Amino acid sequence: MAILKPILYILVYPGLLFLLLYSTFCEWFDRKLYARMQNRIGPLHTGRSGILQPIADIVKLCAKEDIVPEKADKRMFSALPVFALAIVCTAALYLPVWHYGSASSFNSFPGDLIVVAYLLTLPTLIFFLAGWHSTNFFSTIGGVRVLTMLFGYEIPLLLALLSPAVLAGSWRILEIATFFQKQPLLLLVNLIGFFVALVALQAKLERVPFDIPHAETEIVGGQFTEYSGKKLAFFRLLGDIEMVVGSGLIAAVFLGGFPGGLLPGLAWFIVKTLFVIFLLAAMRAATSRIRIDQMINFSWRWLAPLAVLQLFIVIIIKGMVS
Amino acid sequence: MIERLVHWSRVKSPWVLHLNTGACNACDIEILAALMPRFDLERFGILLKGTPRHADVIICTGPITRQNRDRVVRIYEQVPDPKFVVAVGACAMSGCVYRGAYNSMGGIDQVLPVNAYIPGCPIRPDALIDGVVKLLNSLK
Amino acid sequence: MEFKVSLGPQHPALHEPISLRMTLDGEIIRDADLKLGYNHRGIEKLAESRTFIQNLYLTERICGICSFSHQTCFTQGVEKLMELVPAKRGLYIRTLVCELERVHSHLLWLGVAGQEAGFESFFMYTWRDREVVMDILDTISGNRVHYSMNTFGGVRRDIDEIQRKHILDSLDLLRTRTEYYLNLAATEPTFVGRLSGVGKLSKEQAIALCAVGPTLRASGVPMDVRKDDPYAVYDEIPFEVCTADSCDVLGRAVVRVKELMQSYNIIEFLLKNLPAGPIKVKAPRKVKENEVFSRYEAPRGENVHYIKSNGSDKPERLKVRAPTLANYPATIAMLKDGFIADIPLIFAAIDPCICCAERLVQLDHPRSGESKVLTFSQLRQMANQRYKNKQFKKKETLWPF
Amino acid sequence: MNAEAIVQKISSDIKDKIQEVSLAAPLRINVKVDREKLLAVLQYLKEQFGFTHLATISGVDLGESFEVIYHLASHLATVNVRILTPRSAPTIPSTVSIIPGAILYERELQDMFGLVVQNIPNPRPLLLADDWPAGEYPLRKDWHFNRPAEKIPGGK
Repeated sequence: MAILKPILYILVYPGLLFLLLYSTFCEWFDRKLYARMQNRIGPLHTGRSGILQPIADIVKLCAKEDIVPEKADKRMFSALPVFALAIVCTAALYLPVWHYGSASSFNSFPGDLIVVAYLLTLPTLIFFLAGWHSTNFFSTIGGVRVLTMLFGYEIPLLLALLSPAVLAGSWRILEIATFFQKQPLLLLVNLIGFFVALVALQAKLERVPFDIPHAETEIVGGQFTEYSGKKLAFFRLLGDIEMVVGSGLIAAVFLGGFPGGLLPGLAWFIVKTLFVIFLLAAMRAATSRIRIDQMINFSWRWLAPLAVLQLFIVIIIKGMVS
Repeated sequence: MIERLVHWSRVKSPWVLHLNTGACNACDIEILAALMPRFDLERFGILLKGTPRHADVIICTGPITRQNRDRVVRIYEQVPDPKFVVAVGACAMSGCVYRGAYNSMGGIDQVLPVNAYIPGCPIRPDALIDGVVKLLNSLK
Repeated sequence: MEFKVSLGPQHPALHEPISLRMTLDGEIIRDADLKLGYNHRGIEKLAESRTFIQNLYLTERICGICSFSHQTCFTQGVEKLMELVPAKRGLYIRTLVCELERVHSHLLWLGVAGQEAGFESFFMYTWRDREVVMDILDTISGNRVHYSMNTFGGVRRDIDEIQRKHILDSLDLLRTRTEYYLNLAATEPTFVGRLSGVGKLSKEQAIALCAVGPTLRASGVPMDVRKDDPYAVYDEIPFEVCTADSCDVLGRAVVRVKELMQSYNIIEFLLKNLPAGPIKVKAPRKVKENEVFSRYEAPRGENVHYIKSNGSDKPERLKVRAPTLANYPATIAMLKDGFIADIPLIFAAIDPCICCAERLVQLDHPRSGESKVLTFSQLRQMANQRYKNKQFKKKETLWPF
Repeated sequence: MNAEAIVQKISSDIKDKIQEVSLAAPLRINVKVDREKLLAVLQYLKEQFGFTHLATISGVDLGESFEVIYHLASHLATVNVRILTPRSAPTIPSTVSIIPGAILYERELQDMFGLVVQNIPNPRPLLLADDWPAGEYPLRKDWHFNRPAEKIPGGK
């Protein structure tokens, strides 16, 4: 029984199976919202109102021919997508998706917030490597842009995640969520941090207005230009799962986690992540792509100072509360 | 079972690469117009992709010019299997008014194997949608 | 460091096969040369084996954006060869379609210019409003792009009262939208800043290199075939030739927006003064031996057809010169010793229609050096990089309206 | 100054350089010159009347010889300056020194008619495909295109 639970955790919920299905659902939700905001309809004829569209995309890509360019580093080229996917799936295991209080869960430990943030940084590096090892000019440019952007959004994101942790006095996602569950009013303190984290997450997911690394009209497919077939499917899936994990992390830290048992916890998880994704889609629809220098400017001129300000507020309030 | 799943996915998610092989620009503009909110090709899961590596369907416009011939073949080879070629517009089908001109090779089918022909000079965006959907249905 | 730059030919940002190759000295373009031909189909040879009526539809398909320009240019030439006086109402409708085409082409250009300057929403908006013009053309002619309205001696389709009203109503919408774009652009200092001072072409250069259309008019030369050599009914219509003195990309944008406004006025005038009567007169099949040199002001500039007939029903020689070809030498002059960062905007500013010129652009350098391949949009992006440090002050870069 | 006045002035000023001048149609002036005197006439037209805009250069295959027509335009009128060049020695002088914008049209003539433009700054081919056979000029009347047999895919 003791061994069954981790296996269940890894394979079914919140591990592979759940992540795969839920992330494709999230992609559909995002695409549909985006299209509606642009006065379009979006995917319509695949399953009920196109709900199966992302699955169809991925299955199709998996069934396609897999081309490795002659000049590319073949082993790295093939291994990178798998690594990246494994990393984000691992990050998902640390989300407190169905319970808290009982601290005996195998995958929760003090400091897991840092680990999740770290694991979410790794795909960025892998994107860079993927671009670099494709030896295609577009890919290289895309890879370099990925790294440049990383310097912009990573620090503000960490700073923003820091403030609720300081308020709750713990580096453990589970404890942070429990803390805010008990004092929901304190969530309002973190509003600025929530905003900063949202924008930084958008940049991490490389979506408009931060889709600079794979801007289609500029550098064709960016770091993915040479990828096709299964590997491209892996990268697409990776993007979706990263979106789910990222929004789940934000929901857990800023929106008070997912209380209850198995089913209520799941319901809360879905509602809260979809809310975050809705905000992300709205941001995507309302803006146009900015240039890479503007992005760096913006994140250092606005995001980072705002995150620091948030931290000050949190420290002052913590002094008042305690 | 898996075969059916794969088949279904192919029908539902065609990604498109647009290739001008010497057209008069009218078809190209109309293809762009088909992506605009008014016609919205994404309803059928169709996305316009920039790189041949991501594409399933190549949309060719125009009679193939002598200079363009080798390049078209090269791009065709870059697309991973399975791939489909759609000849868009009268020129791509047969050469249209340029039939017999010394620098055009006739239709796309002289160079590439073509899966579907969409008539019109130029095609209307609605005809493009109709043609692609028909191509997908014929795969069933 | 010398390196080679290649643009296209298949690229998501471009919908035409264009490959621009040149060797650069660092950031500066040292030399550029043209090799055209990827879109060359051999229309001039083909025309010699077709009858005049068949050629009517062949010339229309020289270009998909300014199809009516080529067809009208050819029709007018052949009408002169036939010594035919076209029907008055037919000429009015012909002029109307000319101006509608100019509107749709300029709106398309505005969108593309916005895209090149990194103003994507502008692109989407103008293209959406372009659909209004496309609808008008659709109702008049039954087709969205190749209208086939012309025939020798007039036009093929009449306009009824309902269509007239529909066009006038749509015109109001287009006017307000165009004014809205003006405001949008005026309040966006980076957009104006990106355009002004780029792609300088002095008045002397423009004249010497035989530039045409908005490219020439933006250098302060008021040359417009509609005024200089009036065809159709342009001698009866009050309108102004729009010029600008800034000699740069901003000037070209200004000229085009002003021309949009003029076109709306012309369309209104035409519809309000539409004469009654037949829309065409009967034309003979054969043409006497003669020759004619026909000029037409297309949206991109002066369009030229030279037609020589030999007494049969086929032309002896048809020479077509599309405006884009005439603007290439000027473009090279604008590019030379300029920064590669400015290439996309300069190129977009002449409103290149590659298929119109039947050719592809390839600029390259004889010397081999370290080579590096960039695409059109990478250049655009480099342009963005270059301009990021420039501080645009609102007062210095006022939109000239 | 109207077109008739221009014709008058041309015929009185440079009588020795031209063969013929006439007003073919309203605003269309025809000037016929020897090919040796072409540059002098163009220079004269440019300086005297401001005909700086070269609309295009048309080549016509007349059988024995080629006719090359320089279409000059200004707001006054359009002048078609025409020269003849024999088929056996098809050379024409380059006008780039007077009208820099003529370069593309002259290269086009080289491609299409096989005319040799003397002193052209850049004689590289302009229009035809890279694999175009040398010595074939598509717009000559004796050149015929033999269309290769078309494949009919999947058909009879």
